[in-house]
Amino acid sequence: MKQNQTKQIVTLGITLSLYCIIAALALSVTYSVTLPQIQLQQKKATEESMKSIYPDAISFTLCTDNEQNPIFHNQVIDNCITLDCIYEGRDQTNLLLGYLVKGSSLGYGGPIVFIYGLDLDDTIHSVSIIEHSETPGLGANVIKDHFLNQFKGKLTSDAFLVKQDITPITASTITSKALSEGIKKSVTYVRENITELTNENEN
Amino acid sequence: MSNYVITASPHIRNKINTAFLMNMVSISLLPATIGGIVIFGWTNTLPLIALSIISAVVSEALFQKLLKLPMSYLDGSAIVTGFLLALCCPPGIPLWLPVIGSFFAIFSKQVFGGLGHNPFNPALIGRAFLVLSFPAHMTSWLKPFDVVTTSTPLAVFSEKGMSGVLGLFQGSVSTMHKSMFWGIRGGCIGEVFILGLLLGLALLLLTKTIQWYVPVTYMGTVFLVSWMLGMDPIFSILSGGVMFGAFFMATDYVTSPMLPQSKIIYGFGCGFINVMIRFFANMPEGTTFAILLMNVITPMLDNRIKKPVGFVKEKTS
Amino acid sequence: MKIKTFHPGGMHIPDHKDRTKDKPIVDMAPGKDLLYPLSQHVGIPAEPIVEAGQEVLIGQLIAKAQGDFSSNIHASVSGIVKDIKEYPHPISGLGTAIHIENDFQYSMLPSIKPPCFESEINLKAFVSFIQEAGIVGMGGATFPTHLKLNPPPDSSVDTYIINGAECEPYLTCDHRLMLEKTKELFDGLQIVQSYLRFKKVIVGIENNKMDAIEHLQNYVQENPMDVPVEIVPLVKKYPQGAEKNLIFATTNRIVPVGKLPFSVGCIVQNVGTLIAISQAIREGTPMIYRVLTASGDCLQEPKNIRVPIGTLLSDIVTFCGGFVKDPKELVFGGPMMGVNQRSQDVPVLKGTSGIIFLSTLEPLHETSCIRCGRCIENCPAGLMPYRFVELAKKNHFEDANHYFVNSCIECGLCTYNCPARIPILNYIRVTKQELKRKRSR
Amino acid sequence: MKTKIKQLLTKGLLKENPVFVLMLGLCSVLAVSVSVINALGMTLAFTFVTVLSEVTISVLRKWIPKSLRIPIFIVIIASFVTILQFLLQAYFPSLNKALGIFIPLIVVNCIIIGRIESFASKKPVFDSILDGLGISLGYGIAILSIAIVREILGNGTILGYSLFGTSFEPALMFILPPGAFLVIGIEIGIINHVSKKASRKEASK
Repeated sequence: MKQNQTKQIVTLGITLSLYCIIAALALSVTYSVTLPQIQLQQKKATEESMKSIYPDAISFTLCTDNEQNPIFHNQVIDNCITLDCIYEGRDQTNLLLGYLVKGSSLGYGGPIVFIYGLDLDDTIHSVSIIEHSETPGLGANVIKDHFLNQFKGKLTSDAFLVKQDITPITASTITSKALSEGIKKSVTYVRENITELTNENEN
Repeated sequence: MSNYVITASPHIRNKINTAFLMNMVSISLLPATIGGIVIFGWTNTLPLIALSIISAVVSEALFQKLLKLPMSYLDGSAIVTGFLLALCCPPGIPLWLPVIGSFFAIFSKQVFGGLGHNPFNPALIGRAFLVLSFPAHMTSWLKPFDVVTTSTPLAVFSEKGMSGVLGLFQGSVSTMHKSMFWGIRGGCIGEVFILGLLLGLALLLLTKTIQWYVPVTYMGTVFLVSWMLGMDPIFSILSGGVMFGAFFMATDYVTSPMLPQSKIIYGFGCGFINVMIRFFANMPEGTTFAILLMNVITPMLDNRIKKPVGFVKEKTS
Repeated sequence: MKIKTFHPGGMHIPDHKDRTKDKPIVDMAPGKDLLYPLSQHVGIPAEPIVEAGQEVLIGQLIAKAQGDFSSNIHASVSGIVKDIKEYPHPISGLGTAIHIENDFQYSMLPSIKPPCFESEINLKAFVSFIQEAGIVGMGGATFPTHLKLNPPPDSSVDTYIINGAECEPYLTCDHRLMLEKTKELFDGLQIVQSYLRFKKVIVGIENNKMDAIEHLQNYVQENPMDVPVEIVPLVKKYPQGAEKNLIFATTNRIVPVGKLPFSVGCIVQNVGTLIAISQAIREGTPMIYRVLTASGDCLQEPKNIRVPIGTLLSDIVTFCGGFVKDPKELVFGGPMMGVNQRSQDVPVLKGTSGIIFLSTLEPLHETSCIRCGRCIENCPAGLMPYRFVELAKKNHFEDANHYFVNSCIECGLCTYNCPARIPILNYIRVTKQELKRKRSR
Repeated sequence: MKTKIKQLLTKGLLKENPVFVLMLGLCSVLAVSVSVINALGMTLAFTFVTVLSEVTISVLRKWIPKSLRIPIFIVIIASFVTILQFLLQAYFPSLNKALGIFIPLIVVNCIIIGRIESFASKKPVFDSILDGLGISLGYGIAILSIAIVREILGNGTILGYSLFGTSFEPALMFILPPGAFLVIGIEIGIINHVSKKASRKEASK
């Protein structure tokens, strides 16, 4: 009797393992097939938004420090604001057009991942939203041009305060605040710590 | 010999009927309404109120016809719904808003079976619908005696705190209290003229249309809780629609409890949630949702057994 | 002085007592036909002991009580028994009644004389005499009086409450009795007191009868009794005269649910009953007359009348000068708790305190409950009347027990006040009947 | 045979509609029905997973021990969902973004496991394909009918094209969660009303 039971358990275990192994195999095959494509898509998405900021640029390189690690990577500035990385945008003549700052800020429905261009003369070039999960119809209007265009040409020393120099999205103060604060704080942080970077570039 | 009509006792009835009670609420709203009309100008308010009432009555008749219910659209309840909805809208909003709001309010009532069966206060449902659907319109306020938009003291409070509010009133607390009492501030049509609201409450209490429990516990809780949270308690009972809600919305018969003890719990709950929304949520005003939330648990509050006079607890052996 | 009343609930109803409150009681002669239904009281109907064609005299026993919980019926005129068959009954609709044709001689039964008790005080003999005389409560509930005056041995009754509240609108007969028959009233009290030895006597009167309160207070001062008699003015608030409410208002004692007033040491009796006791003991007349108020907005001359029991309503209408308006409703008793009559061919019973002719019909159109809470606010029994409507509509009669449906005293205030015009009391009655039917099965 | 096919394909429309009648998988329906395009994408994803899982399990049904059936069902469904997610990420990134968290949630969508448990694990392959298609059709129609109402009323557009011009102000509530509940409630009410009327008519015949 007991032996029988043990046998049954072993049989069941083997069956389940078999199913799992087959499933795992199928998954790994799909994964390996699709992985390059997925990476390509993600890169394309970032690149597209970078391109939309600096249409003249042809190369975007990740800024790294001396040990070849990306600088400011996952740098937490505030509880809800994180810097992701910084790219340099250069045109055909290898001329530095500006920096592209990628970061995220916690909005109403989750992190808003943004990227913006920082011109060499300390003005915001333009802002683009890569990812967000704001309320459709309200906070989701954060991707609309009439809101984002307000940041164009702003000096890093400007206030970036909602209802003062930034007109918020209607009935979505949190989203508007999140983005403007995210830009302000990240740009301030970058300005304070970028000296080495600019030096490096001048060299 | 002649045959007389046979009915069961009692053979006389009180003259007060549903229509009387509903009309009493409408009449009690008049002082605050007149205040609002004077403060915001009649062009910004009167057409809005009229359209809201007409649309409520028409929608009620429409639904009753459609659902083959007894036609009672003139019993005053639809008028009250439309009236209340108009009074908790900002002045000067596009006129199609109250029409849609009233329609939706009546819809929310009829879909549950009409007057007496609706779990939520129809006027508040109408307002909630408008606030959720057209937030831009429902949060743009008119300056008193002017056509310039402004923000309500509460919105200023949630943005900049008390100092910002005082800035609106030349930095003096007493000026603030005074002008808020007389309604010289941004806000909904019906909620700004505090004296009118108090007159309305007095009328409702004197005619025994409502009992004191809900308004008193509601206002008392708002006063106490905001005081404990370090907010100027007088500011917090004068601002926003708390008084309007406590006097006219939370006391709605159908959606509030019937027993005195339950009424007290209900009033406390409304006040508490209201202050919590004001303080901790991303919303300057919380009256609408505080009352709607308490509406949800009204059946639960009423689900108790009142002990009769001379009740003796049976010994459990 | 703070005027006493009961809690919770109750409310003042426009009382319309001005029509008759200053009109002295007048005697009225009966018409040709008189009807004596066998069931005029709470309890088992009496059994007829006369036959058709037999001659009867005033005061003659014509139907005998069946056991203790029943009451004798006497002829109130002299004449011939025409027949004994089903006649319209004011309360139950149809019931066996003895039909006597008046011979207009009004000859008394010669044997009627004051009772002669033995010298020692014998409660048993007194109570059985009251039973013989067929006396029942005159307030309307018609509880046999001999049962009330015979408290169970284990109860300690110390307070006697005389009910002069008369809270029903229109009715003024008790009011007039207190003013005009003060002597008989206190004589009756004296008689009862001599047998039952109360520690305290309270007369509860609503303060819309100030003249009666003052009159009785003066009388008590002038004719002191061997027991303290207190005349208590009560707030005019319906149903002040309901037994349990009156006990609470005057003594602050609460009768437990399902118990009789004995359990808190009280006996409550109507003023009319005391006067009837006095008449029975002093003159020997059994219960053959009663005082009632004929009123309402239809009668030419509203009156307080003393009529022989069994008189038909049509005779009373003629006596009051007919109608000024066509009556739509004819109410037997007060308008709050009384019973509608289909026609005027019904007789006055022992418990008929009034006949009201109303020209307006109350709306019967029921709308949906708006949960205003007025029924709860005004319920003198502290119940939640709207719940009974909800439960009855769903046929959940059993659940009504959890809400103490049997505590309802059927005062009718919930229905009176309901703004949605829901006949709440009807639903409660149906529930009670359903529960009774289920229990008996 | 033909009637059987027809019956299997159409039962999901009304009689056994997973959303309106069985009230299964409401979570994803409420969340995804903000726009018609999302609803379409979700329907396709759902169809993909349902049909493939039903077929696989129908094929394997003789080799699935009774006591292990639920874990095995879940493993199979989860595999298909993950495969689907990889494919979407690789080839339809925008749809992947729109459907977001709701793709992984298909795993625990009770419609699929319900159909597998009650149908595919007992019936032959061909029937299972038809059942999967029929149920997906019902799901799709339900979610689309909700999405159309919500997108028109809440955004003034249909498939992204503006319907009423710029002067129209959409009622945002319909895009928010309360609007989803409202629309689904009203649609269920209408369907119940209509089907009750129909059955009454049938009974009176």
